[in-house]
Amino acid sequence: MSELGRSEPAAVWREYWTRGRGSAAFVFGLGVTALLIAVALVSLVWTPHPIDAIDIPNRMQPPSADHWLGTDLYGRDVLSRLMAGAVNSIAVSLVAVGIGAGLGVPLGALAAARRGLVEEVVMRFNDFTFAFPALLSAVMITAVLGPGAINSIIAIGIFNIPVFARLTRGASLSLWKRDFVLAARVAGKGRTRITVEHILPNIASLLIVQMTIQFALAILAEAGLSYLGLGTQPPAPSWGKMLNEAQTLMSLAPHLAIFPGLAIMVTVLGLNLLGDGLRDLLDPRLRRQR
Amino acid sequence: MALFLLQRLTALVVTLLVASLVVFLVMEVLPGDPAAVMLGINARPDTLAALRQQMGLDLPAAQRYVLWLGGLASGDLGTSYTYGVSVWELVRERLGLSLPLALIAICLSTALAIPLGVLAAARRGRAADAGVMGFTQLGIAIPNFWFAILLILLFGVHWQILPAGGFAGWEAGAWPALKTLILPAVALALPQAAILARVTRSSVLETLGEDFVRTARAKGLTRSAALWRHAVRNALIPVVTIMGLQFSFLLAGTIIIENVFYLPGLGRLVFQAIAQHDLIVVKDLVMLLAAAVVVVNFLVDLAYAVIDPRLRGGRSYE
Amino acid sequence: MTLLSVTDLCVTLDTPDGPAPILQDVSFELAAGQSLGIVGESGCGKSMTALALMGLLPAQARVAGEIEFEGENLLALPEAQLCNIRGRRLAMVFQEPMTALNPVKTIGFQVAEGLRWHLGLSRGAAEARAVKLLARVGLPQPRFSPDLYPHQLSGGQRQRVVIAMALACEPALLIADEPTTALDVTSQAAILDLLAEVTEAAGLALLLITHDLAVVWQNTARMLVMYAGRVVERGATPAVFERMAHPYTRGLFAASPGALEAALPAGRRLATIPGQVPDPRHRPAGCVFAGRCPRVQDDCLPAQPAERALDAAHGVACLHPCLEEEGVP
Amino acid sequence: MSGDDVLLKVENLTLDYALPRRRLFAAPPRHRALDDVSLTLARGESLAVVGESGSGKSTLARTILALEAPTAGRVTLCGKDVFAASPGELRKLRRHAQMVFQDPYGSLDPRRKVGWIVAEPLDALERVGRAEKLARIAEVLGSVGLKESDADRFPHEFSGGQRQRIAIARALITRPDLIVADEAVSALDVSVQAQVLNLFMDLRESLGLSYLFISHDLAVVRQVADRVIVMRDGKIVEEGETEAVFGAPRHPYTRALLAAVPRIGGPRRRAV
Repeated sequence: MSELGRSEPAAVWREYWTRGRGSAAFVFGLGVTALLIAVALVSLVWTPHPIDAIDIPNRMQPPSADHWLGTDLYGRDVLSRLMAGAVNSIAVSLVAVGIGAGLGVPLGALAAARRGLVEEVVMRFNDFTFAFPALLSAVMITAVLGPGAINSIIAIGIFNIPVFARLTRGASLSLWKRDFVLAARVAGKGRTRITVEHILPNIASLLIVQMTIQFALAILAEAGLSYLGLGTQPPAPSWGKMLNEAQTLMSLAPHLAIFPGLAIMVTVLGLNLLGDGLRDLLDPRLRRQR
Repeated sequence: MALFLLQRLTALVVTLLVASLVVFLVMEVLPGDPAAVMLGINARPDTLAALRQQMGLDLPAAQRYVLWLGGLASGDLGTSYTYGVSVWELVRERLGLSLPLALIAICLSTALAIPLGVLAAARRGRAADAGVMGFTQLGIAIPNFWFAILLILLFGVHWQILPAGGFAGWEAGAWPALKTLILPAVALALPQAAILARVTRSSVLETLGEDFVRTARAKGLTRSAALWRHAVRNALIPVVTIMGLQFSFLLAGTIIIENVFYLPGLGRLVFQAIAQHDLIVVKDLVMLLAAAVVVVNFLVDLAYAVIDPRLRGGRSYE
Repeated sequence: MTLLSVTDLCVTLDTPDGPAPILQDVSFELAAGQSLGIVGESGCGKSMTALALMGLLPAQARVAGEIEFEGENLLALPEAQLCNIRGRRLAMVFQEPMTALNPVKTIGFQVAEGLRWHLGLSRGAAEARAVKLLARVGLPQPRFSPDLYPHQLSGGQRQRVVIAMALACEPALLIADEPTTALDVTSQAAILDLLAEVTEAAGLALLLITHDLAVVWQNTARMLVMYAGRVVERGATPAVFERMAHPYTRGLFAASPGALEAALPAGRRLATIPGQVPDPRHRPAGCVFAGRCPRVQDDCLPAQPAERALDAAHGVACLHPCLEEEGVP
Repeated sequence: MSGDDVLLKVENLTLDYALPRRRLFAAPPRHRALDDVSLTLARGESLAVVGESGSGKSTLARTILALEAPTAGRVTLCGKDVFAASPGELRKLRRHAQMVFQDPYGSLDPRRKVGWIVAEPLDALERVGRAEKLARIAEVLGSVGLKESDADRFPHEFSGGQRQRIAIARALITRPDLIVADEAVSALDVSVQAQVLNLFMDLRESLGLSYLFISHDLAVVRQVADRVIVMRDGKIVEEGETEAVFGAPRHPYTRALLAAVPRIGGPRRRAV
């Protein structure tokens, strides 16, 4: 019998926690993600230095006791700007993934439940949206509306829709073939009710895992867009923009190019490890073995 | 097979048409007056009127769309407002850089990823597997433009063994030109290779668990013979899918990487066109890049049929 | 002449919840050209026995004991030599013909592969032999071209391809693990006919693993009954069916609707074995069947009963075996 | 048989599936899964449909329960035409006919507790108060030999045979007249299979149920069915009282089918 034989939810969560603690990658991922969120929240009320405090005499300083990560071209504190940049990354990515999942999951579930023409239309729409990587739609949107954080949210969000639609449809289709769904139809339940009561709960863990991975990808995409100047606009701090500014000063102040990149990498690494860990943890094949 | 081809081709054409319609609507109808966008708010009325006429904005939208489509089909992409030359001319010139760059990057990432992925699967749970997986985690997490900056810092600024940016041009000879493409190609290829290696590993692992691999082992094939002769080809099916999807990321990547290295390619052209509000160029390029993605995914569909006989149709006794 | 001799074979599977003994002290012999059936319900260890013989156990399995095949202890052989024996002297037919064949290779290639691998035949020579082998198993040219892919064949036809692959290098022993379970009843009969015919004609020993008592009755000269990882009864097939000395054998027989000649009279029920097969990780100390046995007595509980001979061709691991005249419960 | 005694009547049921196109300008080929199938099932009767894979027997079961729409023909349950019924009427009809599936692992939602699973038809088809619902759950769990407390456990905590009992309990909760059992015991081991078959027989006696057994296993069918229908390629090839069909099969296919079943005590293939 499964080690999760006890049915109380609390026991199930305790079990997850015990197993999750055993995986170094999962713990690291969870830790980094928690840290990122904490830093972002703290930066809303406090940063070591005001993020926009220009201090020309002290510009391009290497890391010191006063400025832990040094100062930029205008003498602004790099650490403070990194902290504030986390807010920007999280906000853009969160909304973009929200758009992707919010539209993609219902579309995918609908395609799987209805089949036929509806499915055909949804999947064609998907194929077509895939032809526009976030950067390309961002290029289009920026060309017309001008650059800005909102545009990067829209561009990344649009590209996330087919990702979630595909995943949801694929996973739902295999569930629709299962006998317990047939049993629900014999019981007289309609397609919508079956989707809500059987399909979505059974793919929830899959979706959660995908969300963490897409969240990581969105952070990368946002950084890329703001690096190109198509995303978040100065003076608002963003990791991608900081790298852009650092590039021209590469030989003078290499530390400016190191820290924002490290911040992006560690964040994405943490989110990916968290996703992998969750996948192992929530995998029904592992959970239901008897 | 012919029917399969025809179905795919129809889907391809429909997708391209829809894509062109969306690009057209976003670029020409949404902004209201594209000419005003291009010239900015301080434009003089007569310049505006001249541009409107040059862009054909006095015609109804439907007619402009049809004209544009016809132009795309016949290779007449219009004239760039800022460069004053035909867009097709610009594209051809820049393709000479972007296409080799993309091809080198794809070859590099495939050559790196598939052997690594298979190796990791074959040595599952051992040091080689852990090493490959660690490398891929880093490769996925590293932003490609930052990786490019680091490459420049090391190879271009610190050791000064490779150029830090710019393109020598093919007329300078193959080697000098290639030399300028090495760092950009590596920067493009590495994150792709990381993803591809992971997909290869999990696909091979899944195939290794299949009954027919056990059958091959029961025939007396060694573990590695069963792996290479039976598992790898079957495992390539999802790998090819991901390679197709990656192509769109690769295009996006070239836009960034060409900017990091100041390479005069298509990506940089798009970027510059935005900065100069040259909507004609932006519209055509976005369409071309989207079409490239669609066509590559069409080719991936065809590749399936080569790998998997079940998709080829043909007689069946069932 | 003894072809295969298995002595005290134990297989333990490492699971996240600790080791699970799958096979315990399994011993049997098989002479060249003879047939042996292994029968039991799911989880009794019969498939694991087959995989242990082939050396294809999952990585989490630990093996002990001895498997002597043509004078060599397979468990002591290095992997390279095992590969030499596998497919050449020792071949196997699997349960699922739908998945046992590689979907992206032609059936001709798959049949020829063993020939090229073991016998070093050229591609042309191997494929010519493959065509003959396909015809031998009832898939003649030109209707069944070697260029067909598995998905173009029905389940029964695919199982014929698997049999042709197994026969390719003229092995000495063929292991068939539930070869007909996934097939329709008419294909099942045809495949069993084919297996009996080709093995007898080639003087090939057959180890037939099945859950179906009737299949064992039809197709094997000797048989083992396995329960919870142990052999509980063995002997010449007619002798075992005549007496059914182990209460489990008898219970299994009584519960099979196929054992009844006609429908039960109204109000009568099929005989059942109460309870379930114990979890391998929590098997009782004494007789593994004691918990479900109608004849259990106090002396069954302390230790697993040793096997004892009832006569020259019949053995049972039970302290209180059923007598022939007792009749089916 | 008078009209009141007829629980289920299937008339000239035909169902075609469209296959993928082979050529562009030809109509897509069609596969006739059911070909002019007619049968009647009396109240309290147990009827078996046997056949090999591809015979259309499972499609027949699904069509009778309105899970598939037929190309032609009629299904009348309790005197009402299933395919002419409004959604509301169909819901009422569903109470009278429930189904048990083959795979005891796949037919129960792994994320729901047994009580929820068993009560699912009740939730969808009837309005009952919480107290009555709990009472009904306890009642059906009891009648299949499970405990009332099992309602608070998850399916993965049960063995294959027990899961099949849960599936039967779910089918019983709307107090149906007809149970359609699609290969309901073929995934089970012999000893467990006998337990579940006995349960089917017990329930028929205590609740007066009618059964439509879909099965490939002739030996099982012989023990549970009053009448047998033999199907092949979507058509009925033989129909009759069970003992008559088994004792003296008329159609050559039925004879071939019966001859192919291995029998203990029958002819043997290998002597060594």
